Amino acid sequence: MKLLTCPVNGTRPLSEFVFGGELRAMPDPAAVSDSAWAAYVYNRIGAPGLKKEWWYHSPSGTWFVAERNTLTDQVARTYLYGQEAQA
Amino acid sequence: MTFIQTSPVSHAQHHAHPVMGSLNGMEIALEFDSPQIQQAYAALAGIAEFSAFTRFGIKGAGAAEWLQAKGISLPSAANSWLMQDSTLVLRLGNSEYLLEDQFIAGHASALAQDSAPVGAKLYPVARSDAALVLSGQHALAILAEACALDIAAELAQPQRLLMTQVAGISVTVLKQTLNGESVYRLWCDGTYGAYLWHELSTMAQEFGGGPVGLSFYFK
Amino acid sequence: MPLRLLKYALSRKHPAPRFFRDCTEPKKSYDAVIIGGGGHGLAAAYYLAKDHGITNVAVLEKGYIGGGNTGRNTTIVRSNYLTPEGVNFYDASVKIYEGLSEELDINLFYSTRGHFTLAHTESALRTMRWRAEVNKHVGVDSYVVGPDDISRACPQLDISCSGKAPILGALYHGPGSIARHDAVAWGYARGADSMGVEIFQNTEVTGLDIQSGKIKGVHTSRGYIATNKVLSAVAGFTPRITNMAGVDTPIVIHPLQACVSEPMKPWLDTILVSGSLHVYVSQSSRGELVMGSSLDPYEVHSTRSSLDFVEGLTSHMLDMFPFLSNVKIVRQWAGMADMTPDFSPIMGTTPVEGFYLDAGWGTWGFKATPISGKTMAATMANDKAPELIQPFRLSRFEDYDLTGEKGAASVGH
Amino acid sequence: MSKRLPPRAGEWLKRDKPISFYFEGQKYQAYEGDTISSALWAAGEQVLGRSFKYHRPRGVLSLANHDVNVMLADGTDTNMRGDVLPVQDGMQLTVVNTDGGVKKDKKRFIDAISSLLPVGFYYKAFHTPRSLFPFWENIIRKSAGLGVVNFNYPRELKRKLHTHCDLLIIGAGPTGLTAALMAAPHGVNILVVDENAQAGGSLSYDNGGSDEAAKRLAELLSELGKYPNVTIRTGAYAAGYYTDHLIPIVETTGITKVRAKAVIVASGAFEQPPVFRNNDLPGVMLATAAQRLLARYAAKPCENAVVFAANKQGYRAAMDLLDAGVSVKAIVDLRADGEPCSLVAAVKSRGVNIYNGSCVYEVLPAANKFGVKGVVICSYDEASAKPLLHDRFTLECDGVIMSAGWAPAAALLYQAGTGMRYEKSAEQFVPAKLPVGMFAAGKVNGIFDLAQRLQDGARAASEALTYLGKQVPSVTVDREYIGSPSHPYPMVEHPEGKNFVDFDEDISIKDFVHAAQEGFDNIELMKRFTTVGMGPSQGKHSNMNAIRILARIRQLPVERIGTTTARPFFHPTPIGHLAGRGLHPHRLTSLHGWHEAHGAEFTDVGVWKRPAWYRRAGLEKQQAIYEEALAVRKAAGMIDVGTLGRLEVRGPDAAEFLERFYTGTFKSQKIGRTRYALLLDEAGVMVDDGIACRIAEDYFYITASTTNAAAVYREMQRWLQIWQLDVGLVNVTGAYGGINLAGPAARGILSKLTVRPLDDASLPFGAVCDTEIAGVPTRLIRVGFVSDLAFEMHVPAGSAQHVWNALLEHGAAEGLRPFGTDTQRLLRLEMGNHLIGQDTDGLTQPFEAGSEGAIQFDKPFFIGQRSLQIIARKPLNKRLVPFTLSQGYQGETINECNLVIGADGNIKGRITSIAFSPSAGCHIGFAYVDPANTDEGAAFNIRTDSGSLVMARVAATPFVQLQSEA
Repeated sequence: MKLLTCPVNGTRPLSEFVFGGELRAMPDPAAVSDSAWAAYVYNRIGAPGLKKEWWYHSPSGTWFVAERNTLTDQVARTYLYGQEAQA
Repeated sequence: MTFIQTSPVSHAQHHAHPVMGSLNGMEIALEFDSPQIQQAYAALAGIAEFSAFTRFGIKGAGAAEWLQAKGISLPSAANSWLMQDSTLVLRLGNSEYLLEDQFIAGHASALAQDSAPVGAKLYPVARSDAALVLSGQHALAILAEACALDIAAELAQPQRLLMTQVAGISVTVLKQTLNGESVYRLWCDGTYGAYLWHELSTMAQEFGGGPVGLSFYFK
Repeated sequence: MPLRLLKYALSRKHPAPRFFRDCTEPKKSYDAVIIGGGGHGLAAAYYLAKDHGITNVAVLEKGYIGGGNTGRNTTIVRSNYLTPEGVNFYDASVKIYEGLSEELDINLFYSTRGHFTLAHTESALRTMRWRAEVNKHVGVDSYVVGPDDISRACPQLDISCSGKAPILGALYHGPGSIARHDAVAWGYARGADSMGVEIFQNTEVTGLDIQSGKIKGVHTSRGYIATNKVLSAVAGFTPRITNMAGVDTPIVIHPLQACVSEPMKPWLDTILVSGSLHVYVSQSSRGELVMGSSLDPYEVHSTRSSLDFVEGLTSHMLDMFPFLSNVKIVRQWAGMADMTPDFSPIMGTTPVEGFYLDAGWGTWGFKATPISGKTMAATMANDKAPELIQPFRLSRFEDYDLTGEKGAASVGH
Repeated sequence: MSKRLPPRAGEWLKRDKPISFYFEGQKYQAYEGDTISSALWAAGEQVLGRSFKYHRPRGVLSLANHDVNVMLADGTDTNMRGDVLPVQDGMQLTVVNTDGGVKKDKKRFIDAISSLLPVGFYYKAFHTPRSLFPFWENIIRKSAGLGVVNFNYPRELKRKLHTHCDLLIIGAGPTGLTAALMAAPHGVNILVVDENAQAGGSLSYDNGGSDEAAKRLAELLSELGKYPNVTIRTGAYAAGYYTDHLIPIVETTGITKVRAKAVIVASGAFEQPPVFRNNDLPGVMLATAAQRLLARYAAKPCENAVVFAANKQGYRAAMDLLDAGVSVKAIVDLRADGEPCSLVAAVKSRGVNIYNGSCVYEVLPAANKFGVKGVVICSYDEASAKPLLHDRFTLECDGVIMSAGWAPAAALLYQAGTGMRYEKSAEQFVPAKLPVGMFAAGKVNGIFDLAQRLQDGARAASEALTYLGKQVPSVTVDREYIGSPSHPYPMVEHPEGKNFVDFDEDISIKDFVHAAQEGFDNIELMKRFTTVGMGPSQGKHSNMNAIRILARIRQLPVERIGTTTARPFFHPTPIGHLAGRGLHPHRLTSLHGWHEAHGAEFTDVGVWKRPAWYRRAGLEKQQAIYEEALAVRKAAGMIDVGTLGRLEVRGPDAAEFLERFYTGTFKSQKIGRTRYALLLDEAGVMVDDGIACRIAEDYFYITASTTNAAAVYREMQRWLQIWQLDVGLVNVTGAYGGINLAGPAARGILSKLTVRPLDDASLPFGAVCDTEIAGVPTRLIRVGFVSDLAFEMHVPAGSAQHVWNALLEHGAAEGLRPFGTDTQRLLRLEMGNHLIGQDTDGLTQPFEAGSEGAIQFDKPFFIGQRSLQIIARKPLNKRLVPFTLSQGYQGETINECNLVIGADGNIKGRITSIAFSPSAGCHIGFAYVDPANTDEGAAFNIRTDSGSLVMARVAATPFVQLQSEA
């Protein structure tokens, strides 16, 4: 099974994690148009490439961000949300 | 009115008809068999329940400071533990702590009886863990089936603890020397206790081991 | 034994001609270009020629025909969906399938075995009833049966599932079938080729030529091809193509895995699906058990296999069939499933004029092959999607008008 | 006649352990250490199986663990592999897939009519007329498959272990063992696995007329024995490669999932059969098979052999045959220039004729095709790959030993993503670009000379050690060939065919020609059309020849054809091994034991087991549920709600957090009061609901549904990270037990157990307080889900039993009884409360469910708000309403999910909940209906299972009279 590294708990098999989907910035609901909002809700960057994703380490209840290439399934780095700089 | 608490695991133990007794107000399995057999089980592959110990949980950015103010010394690194007096102090991740008195009342009981903690970024964590002990020469083999991690290597570093999955559920694991024997301590959510006990004791029996009562360790 | 076979076999020299030409030199332009030489793309080409007389068509396949999900699925064909839109659509597909071997003159081994969707919980059973009622309304043969009926049809099945997840009932779908997936692609390829369609294998699309919102042509590994109608029918590669077109979609790619056992004497005559245990299984005409499970839990654009998949699947297979302990798994593989938020396909026109989309098939594209080919051909010919696939239009998401298949969220194969 | 030789040095047999077994009803002698195949062969039995398609007799082909034509059954198990399984005393074996036994197989006629069944024939027949296909299919299905599955085969428990090592070496041949020996001194822990019963690989059989190999093996093993950090496991095959160096090792006892830091693949190569007519007859075998028979099992392949060679291996085998006393009639060498190595002189000196530039044109079968009578030899033109019949002659023999080349055992390398290239000088695919941490050495790397393989093992070891961060000198290997190990095209055409390429599937040369003619002329299409490589041996002996043939047909170099992708598994792997223990984790409340002891019927709710209802002597399920419900309406009932999600939200921003997370308002919520909490997703779909109790200014205690609790908590954690509010979240779901006490007598019963006043003034509906019940610290909540007079007690999990018992003790007299989730569904329905997940589905939004009341639009933000604003402007297409059937309705039962049908005959909605309410005295429920038709009293039609329409009317809720009004 694939390995993933939780910034707090270390490297673990994928079975310890829950995939949280792409990390996306929410547009300002007050400012955004209906169709732009619908696009935010439903559309995804489907094409393969390096993406920021939410992952959750279940045993410790830790959410973190993984930068993963969805084509090669290689993880470039992982860090806690908002601590990208320190990573 | 006084009352007796039930252990989260007891349901899975009834069929083995253990001698029950009360510790810290919880009914707990003291003996499953004759001392000789328990001894043999413990040496091969023993599984015991420690759920009756008193625990105190707290988390939040302010937890460390608050505990230290209460005179509790804390593990310096995340996911490690230490023993203060007769109390096991677990640091779960960065800012959550679990204190567990061993056999006799200690810091956990004291804090539990205290008035509810007050302070910034300070959140008490109610606990009702199922606490198990895995012992014997085959303990590692059992963990090798139930857990994907290289337990021996991960816990080679003394005072380290792991939050991982055992038999498919979230478990906190550490290695400890108890009465001169090195054993594995496991904590899981109480509602999974019966399940985990069943699976681990089944595996233990396959190695000629079996359930061991709390009194075996109460020395 | 049929005479034609005898004739064919006894003749000294091998009489059978090529199924389709080996095209390598594309023309400068075509009336239509279809990206993707899987079942869907080839069927679309076939019906473009057959139904609409559009034969100046190129099918571009980056690998070999039928090499994508057409050749990786577990070949189940059924129509007992949850929404009237879904049921109508897939039922139309089943109807074509039933006569397709004759129409394409190739034995697709279209084998109607009956399809059980097992329910292990009350809520699952409720969903089965829901589907049954909708199916009945639309006229599709599908109804809820009890454990006894299941045992009668499949006496080897442990109804208690080793006490782990007792079966309370099932949705039975008589028309549920399996077929030789490769043959579907080959048959459509031959049919399309015979009417003039040119099929280019090992031909990759590298870009789309779009000018002022209109498709003008495609850039390929064999050069530029001018055209003003392009269909993308590439399942797991859809996001790469829609990216070239600048068309946003909700599609996310998850691998879907399957595996096959060694051949044994046929004993499993029905198709079984268990949502709770994430198992679907049937026995092929070679005697192999063909097994699949639920999607991999995260996005990957590759067809790598994983061990945990086959561990989970086999463990649940044993719950259902405890006697299989020493039956062996020979091979496992994976496909890339293009998933949508409402578990329904995306078909029809797009914001780019002349660029048509046949995607979002997730785990069930094979059973829709004939009807998606037919309706997408019509869409291309008329630049308008037929009523049957209107519910699957891309704009439904912007309109918050999703198709309700997700109501029955569970393994849907 | 026995082919067993006197004891030989290094043999695997335990001569002191004779055993006997039965094969097709006849008794045979063998020794421990024999495989089934070797035992039979040694006993003079040549027909060990029948082929899958044509039912041709088959014997020993490779003895390299992929002779799948020898499949046996022992009455319990089936598809047992004769060449792999050790023979055991008393075994009763029969051959699978025969009709009348392996000798008298009635299906052998198929071989005679095989020309009627050319490749792909089944695509061309049986489908017209459509009506007849089921008839043909039935016949085809009967002939499909190999063994018959035993439906009584026991479910075996095979333990699956995880293990970790620095260096995993796959293959304990000279290369792998040398690699291990080189790495051993560097303090890394090393695991060497080999699928054979003993270590050694070719060193254990490939003697070539000298004892050098045996000596070398003894040295290597004794040296390695000195290193405790080296483990060698035999009878253990690497089943596949998975991401991040996860490699399952399969043994009879179970699977070990090895996670390795570095991997050396030294898995060797599969010898490939040259292709000529009748190359499948019993007695025709690969050179290495003959050598294995001789060295490991002390059995002669035959008495009089003809060796058909195109490489050095044939000559080495010839030497071993001669040493064993087998007479070698001739060596037929496909190569015009013959073999360059010195063995030529050696064999000549022992009187063996060598025919260079010649081929075995065909093998002449003995009676019944049970063996070899002789061979027809003739010249062969390598350039055109044509036999030249002008000089053909016949030679009598009873065995043909063939050796023309190899295919790398590279399955794991492919699975790991290795790029392969075609090494012309070796006529073999070899690794070009290896993944990080993977290394290949030996035959799989295209290196065949023993000395060079040892070097290559050392080279791989030094590269692996370097990768592992050790300082070691680099090793170079001279890769040169005295004559290529593989022949580029060892095929001999024959007008009568039967020159087999794939022995699993009975595919011969002409089948490939035909497939190509029909357009299936790339390797993947050809594989699918001809099914080459799809049999149980997965092409181990056939894929390479298939590629060579296709290359020749298309007149392309082999590398342009490429290879098919190798998928797991390396060998067919048992379901029981893969399944292992099959764990089903589940959660139980602390009251579970009591429920069990008191007749609870359990139901799975998410990962929980909950009582659905309690059995009562003489009561049917429905009746029991009614009684439980009536108890709640007339007296009191209680249900274990310990499975409810319990989440604590604490801190200065707690209220702010909840207002963003849920749809309602919480800032204005008073301490000691509860509010309904509805959660949407970003699309506005209803996800979950519960109640929020305000315990303190900065402390909320939230309940979530049993099935969604974990997910809700996860989402709270995620949004908290994004919003960065001053809040702490604690999931206390498992920490607390929960009991809901409901009904008119509830207050009376409870007041016996607490000093806390419970009257409406001191504890009004919707109030929450912390108090003591039966001495247990309790969070007490006045809720109204199943009754407007109900108390929910949340207590430490371990204390729940005590409170439960106390309630029963003090409530029995009042008629208190426990109820389960089925009853709870009826009760909440009577109260007019809909249930997310039952009355809503994966796409339902609040306007459809009639939950607008729970939504506070005039907030700056909440999850799903923006989507709801869009949805609000769109016409509604269905709406959930409470309804009743006419009083005393006696008609056909109406089930949940029966459809609501409009006047136009279209579907307007469906029944989501329905039940007969003994308290209301009529059928009540929820249904989705036409939004234009939702006023109280409005009628709509429900279609029953049988199709008839039943009228229902929109009703007001609650369906039952409230206690407060009673």
